[in-house]
Parts: sequence; structure tokens; C-alpha cells
Amino acid sequence: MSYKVKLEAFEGPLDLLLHLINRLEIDIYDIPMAELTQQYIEHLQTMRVLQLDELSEYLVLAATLIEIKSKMLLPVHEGEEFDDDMEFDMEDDPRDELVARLIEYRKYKEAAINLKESADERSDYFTRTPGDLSVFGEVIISEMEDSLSVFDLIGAFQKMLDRKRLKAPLTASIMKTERSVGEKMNEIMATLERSSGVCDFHSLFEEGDRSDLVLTFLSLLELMKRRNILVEQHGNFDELTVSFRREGE
Amino acid sequence: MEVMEQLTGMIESFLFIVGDEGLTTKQLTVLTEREAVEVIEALDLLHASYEARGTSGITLKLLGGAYRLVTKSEFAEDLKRLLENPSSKSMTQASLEVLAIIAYKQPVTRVEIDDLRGVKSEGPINTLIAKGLLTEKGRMEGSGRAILYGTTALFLDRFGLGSLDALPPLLQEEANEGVDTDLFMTKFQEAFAMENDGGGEGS
Amino acid sequence: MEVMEQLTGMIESFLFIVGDEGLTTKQLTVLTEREAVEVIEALDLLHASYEARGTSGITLKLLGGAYRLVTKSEFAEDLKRLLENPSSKSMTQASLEVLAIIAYKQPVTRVEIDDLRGVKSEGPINTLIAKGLLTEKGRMEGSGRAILYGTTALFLDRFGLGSLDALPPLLQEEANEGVDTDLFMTKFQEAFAMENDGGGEGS
Repeated sequence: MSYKVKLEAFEGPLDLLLHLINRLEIDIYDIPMAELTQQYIEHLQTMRVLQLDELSEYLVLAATLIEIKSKMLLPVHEGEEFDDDMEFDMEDDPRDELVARLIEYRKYKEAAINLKESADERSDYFTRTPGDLSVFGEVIISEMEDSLSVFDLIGAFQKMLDRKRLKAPLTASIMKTERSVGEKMNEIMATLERSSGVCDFHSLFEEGDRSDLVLTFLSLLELMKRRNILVEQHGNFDELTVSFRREGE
Repeated sequence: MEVMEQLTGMIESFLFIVGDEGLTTKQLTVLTEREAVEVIEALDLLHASYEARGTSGITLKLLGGAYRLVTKSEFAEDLKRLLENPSSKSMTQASLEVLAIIAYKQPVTRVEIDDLRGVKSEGPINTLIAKGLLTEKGRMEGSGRAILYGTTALFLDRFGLGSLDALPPLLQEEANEGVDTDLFMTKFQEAFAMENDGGGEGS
Repeated sequence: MEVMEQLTGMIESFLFIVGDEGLTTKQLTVLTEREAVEVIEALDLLHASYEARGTSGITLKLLGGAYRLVTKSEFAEDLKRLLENPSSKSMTQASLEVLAIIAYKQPVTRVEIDDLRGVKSEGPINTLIAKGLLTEKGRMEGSGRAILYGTTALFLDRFGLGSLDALPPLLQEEANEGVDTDLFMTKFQEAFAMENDGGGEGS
């Protein structure tokens, strides 16, 4: 078996087992124990890097698989004689418990996927932080209910973080987009135009606050990338010059 | 009719002010000093009017038992662009599995969760508690007095659910209760099902 | 027309999210990436639609150069009931936020709490002191000598905690402590990211 398995891809032994069942296209209600056990153990070998405590959980299941496999090889029926072409007793299939566990686990694994989808959907709806009630009159802090627990405390804290997330970047991005790189790029091109196509790199940074300077710098980068301008330096520590880039250069 | 309009407006103003806190039908009934039936009718009217209006950027949603005004999903992209980092890091698969188990089986102990997943779930449980999505729902009877876990209203909100009843049903287990699978029956049912849906695999 | 409707909705969703601060025409022009004339037309349309609708509890107001959504004045009296009514959770939320911050960060000054919450916290702090859940824990070193707050034994008792160590760990997501993100770094990283993805806009 030459395929590589990523450890993190599995959430535990049952997850790995389900993965194998899917990959080998095994009927979950009629698992070929020998094949599955062999595959499972091979996988464990490729997963040697596992933490010891994690590995133990995988090993427990390996032991279970082997046990089931051996039970199936030796179907002993108490009080009955061995029958050569004995039919396998479906009532006591040693795989039953494993199958039940796998099916139960698969149910919740599926549900987890659905949950993730609904969370993603939910993230498309934004709500707002509560308005200021004090405009309507004196705010009286109400009695806290007696039933509050630490978990309510945590919930309130998480909500607060959410609100901050909503607020802080919003104002920041409004400020930031006040002047765009596009506008600044036009300005730089106009400056170059006025100075007949060439100017000192320095002269572009003579005024403006920090964010203006950053904007200028970024606009220069963008203009360079778009091949509108050329920034040159003739020797170490020489002044950089900015000039229009001529066609074909 | 005018009275209804007025109530709808009042409810909208309440919901606007409380924002992400939202209000339950019960709270709205107290606040508006009206009957619950009227409140529900007004909420329906409000929702219908948001949905009907193309010019509306907001709508009404029931999340975690409380009605909230939220922006319409069609503007999500524009708003996300604006917020730069709007969504918290997405949850790990392990956390989602634990959350799913607790959501459906609550109240449930850690041992039950561990057994179901075949791995220890202490880490994800603690993370989910810290995120405010899980809470303790008392203790098990008996000697161990194990902690019982359940989900919070914040969980419902974050997962866009009005209430626990809104959880989608769990995957159908092809009608095998005790999983003492009668192979013949299974095969038969499969064949039967195939007959019925025309044998499509990837339905 | 449909384009206009869509713009109106988008503007409403922006105004809804920003809350009390509102947005100027210029900001809206940048955010919507539309022409100023279109934005103004959409704002007019939005305003007209609020006023025409009897079911509307909110309207658009130009205050101090910024447009904001506000509740209609006719509901001001009704909204006062939110103040008296303890069923509205927002007051509990405020108290719980303050309590959570103090419980986890103590000893802590009022300024730090205000900063974290983004709103003044004097009211909730005083109430919580009066209830015996908070107490002064000395003064900050230095010129200001600001009061340091901490939780009390009654707090532990009320929340069923043996000691402060029994508080479940909090999840401080992506270190959003200093939210005044260094502008240069942000810009620089953005530019860097652009370089790397080949400068695609809608990446």
C-alpha cells in the first residue's frame, strides 16, 4: 500500500474505519473482516507518528477487529455438533456490535457536516449591537437572575468579542478606504506628468501622515507591477528615481 | 388594520434597538402590551414585508428562540468585504462532531461522547465551553455524578437555528433498529428502494 | 430600477450594521463603489420608503453629516418600556460582560474595562459593587491611581465556584487585544498578499 494518510484527517479509530469502508466500497452490513482488519493495521503502521495516548485508542479497536475476525473463523456453537456446511447464525454475528457503533458514529459525523453548513449559512447574516437605551431615559440596571452560571458569563464574553469584531474593523476599513490606492496612483501619475516624466522617489514622500505615506508606497508598488512606471537606482545609496515606463521597455 | 400596522412598526423599533440580543415572542408581548396572537401576526407581517421589498437590506430571523433583525444574505459578500475578518476561525472536525453529539443527545456525559466517537473528547468539550456553545446541564444520578452537557442559546444563534427542534433529523438508519441485520431483509429493502427511486445512486 | 433597489438594500444593510455612528455620503460612496449621485438617490428612496410605510418602526436621519437609522419618534414612549422591563436581556448582558472581564482579568481598572467593551461601564460596575459581587482591590501605581476592581467571595458563591481557578478557561481568539491594528503592517501585509496572489482583486 503506497498511499499516504494524513493523521489529522481522522478523528479517531472509528473515523479511520469508516474511511476504509468507503474507500474499499465495503457493505457496512457485511464487512469482510479479514480484509478490513488487514487494511486497518496497515494504516496504523503508516501512522506511527501518533501520540502514544492517541495510538492506544486505535490499538483498542485493532484488537477488537482481530477478535471479531477470529470469532468468525471459529463459529463455535454450544451444545451442538460441528456441522460441516453450517450456516452462519445471523442472530449472533460477531460483527453486530461493531456495525452498530459505526452506524451510530456515522450518523453524528453526518450531522456535524450539516451543522457546519448551517453555521456557514448563518455567517451570511449580520446583526447589530444594541442601540443606546439611555436616549430614552435613565437606564436602570436590572436585577440579575438567580439562575445565572459561569456559562452565562462566558456566553456574555463571547458575545462581546463578536460585537467588537463587527465594530472595530468596520471603522478601520472606512477610514482606510477614504483614499484608495487607485486615487493615489492617479496622483502620482499626475505628479510625474508635471515634472516631465521623471522625479525623485523622495519627493513623493514629502507630505502626509503615516497612512498617506503607506498609501503612496503601495501605489508605487502597484504602478511598478502594472508597468506604468520604472523605479531605478544607479548605484548603492543613490537617490531612487521614478519615471514613466515607455512602451516596450 | 391600522392598529396592526402600528404594532408592526412598534415591534420593528424594539427589535432594532435590542439588536443582536433579540426578543422572544413572550418578551415582545410584554413590551408591546398586546396579545401573543397579535404579536405573532405582526411578526409574520414584518417578515413578509422584508421579503417582498427589493429595497430592503434587512430581514427578520428566529435564532435561539429570539427574533432578531439581520442583514439579508444577498449582501453578505459586501458586508464581509467591509468587515475584513468577519468570521471567527472555523471549527475543527472534532469540535463539530462533539457538538453534533451533544446537540442531538443532550443531556449527555463525556463518557457517552467518548464511547460514541471512540476517542477522548475532553479537549473539544473544553474549547466548546470556552466558546460559550456548551453548558453543564446538571449531574447524572448515581455514584459517579458525571457532568451532563447540553448546548446553549448561543449555539442555536451561531448555527442559525430557531430552537433545538429546528435541528435537521439524523441520518436515517435504513430501518435496522437493533442492527441484528437480517441480511436478507436489508438486501430486499435495498432492491425495493432501488425499484422505487429508479435505482439512482447519488440521490 | 432593479439596480437602484439593490443599491438601496445594500445601503440599508450597511447603515443597519454601523449602528449609532452612521455613515457619510462619501463613506457610502466608497463602500458601495457607486457614484455619489446614485447613493444620494438611493438614500432618498430609502427615506421615502420608511416614511410611506406605516409598518415601519425605523427611519433614516441625517445627523452631524452622517446618515443613520433611528427608531421613529412615535415609538419613543413605547421604547421606554425597554428600560423598565427586566425581561430585556441587554442590561443583564452588560452586567455579565463587566463581571466576566473583571473575573478573568482582575485586578483591572475601569478604563481597561471600557476599552474592552467599547462603551462606558460605570453604571454596571456600580450596580455590581452594590450587589456585593465586585470590590475595590487597591489602586494602580502611578499618577492616575486608578481604582483596581476584583470579584468577591459572594461572586464565587453565586456562580458556584470553589475558587477563581475553577473558572473555565476563556478562548481569546486570534489575539484581538490591540484592535487598533497597526495600519502600516496591515497595509503592508495586504500588499504582500497581493504580490503573492498576482494582484487579483477578487481573490
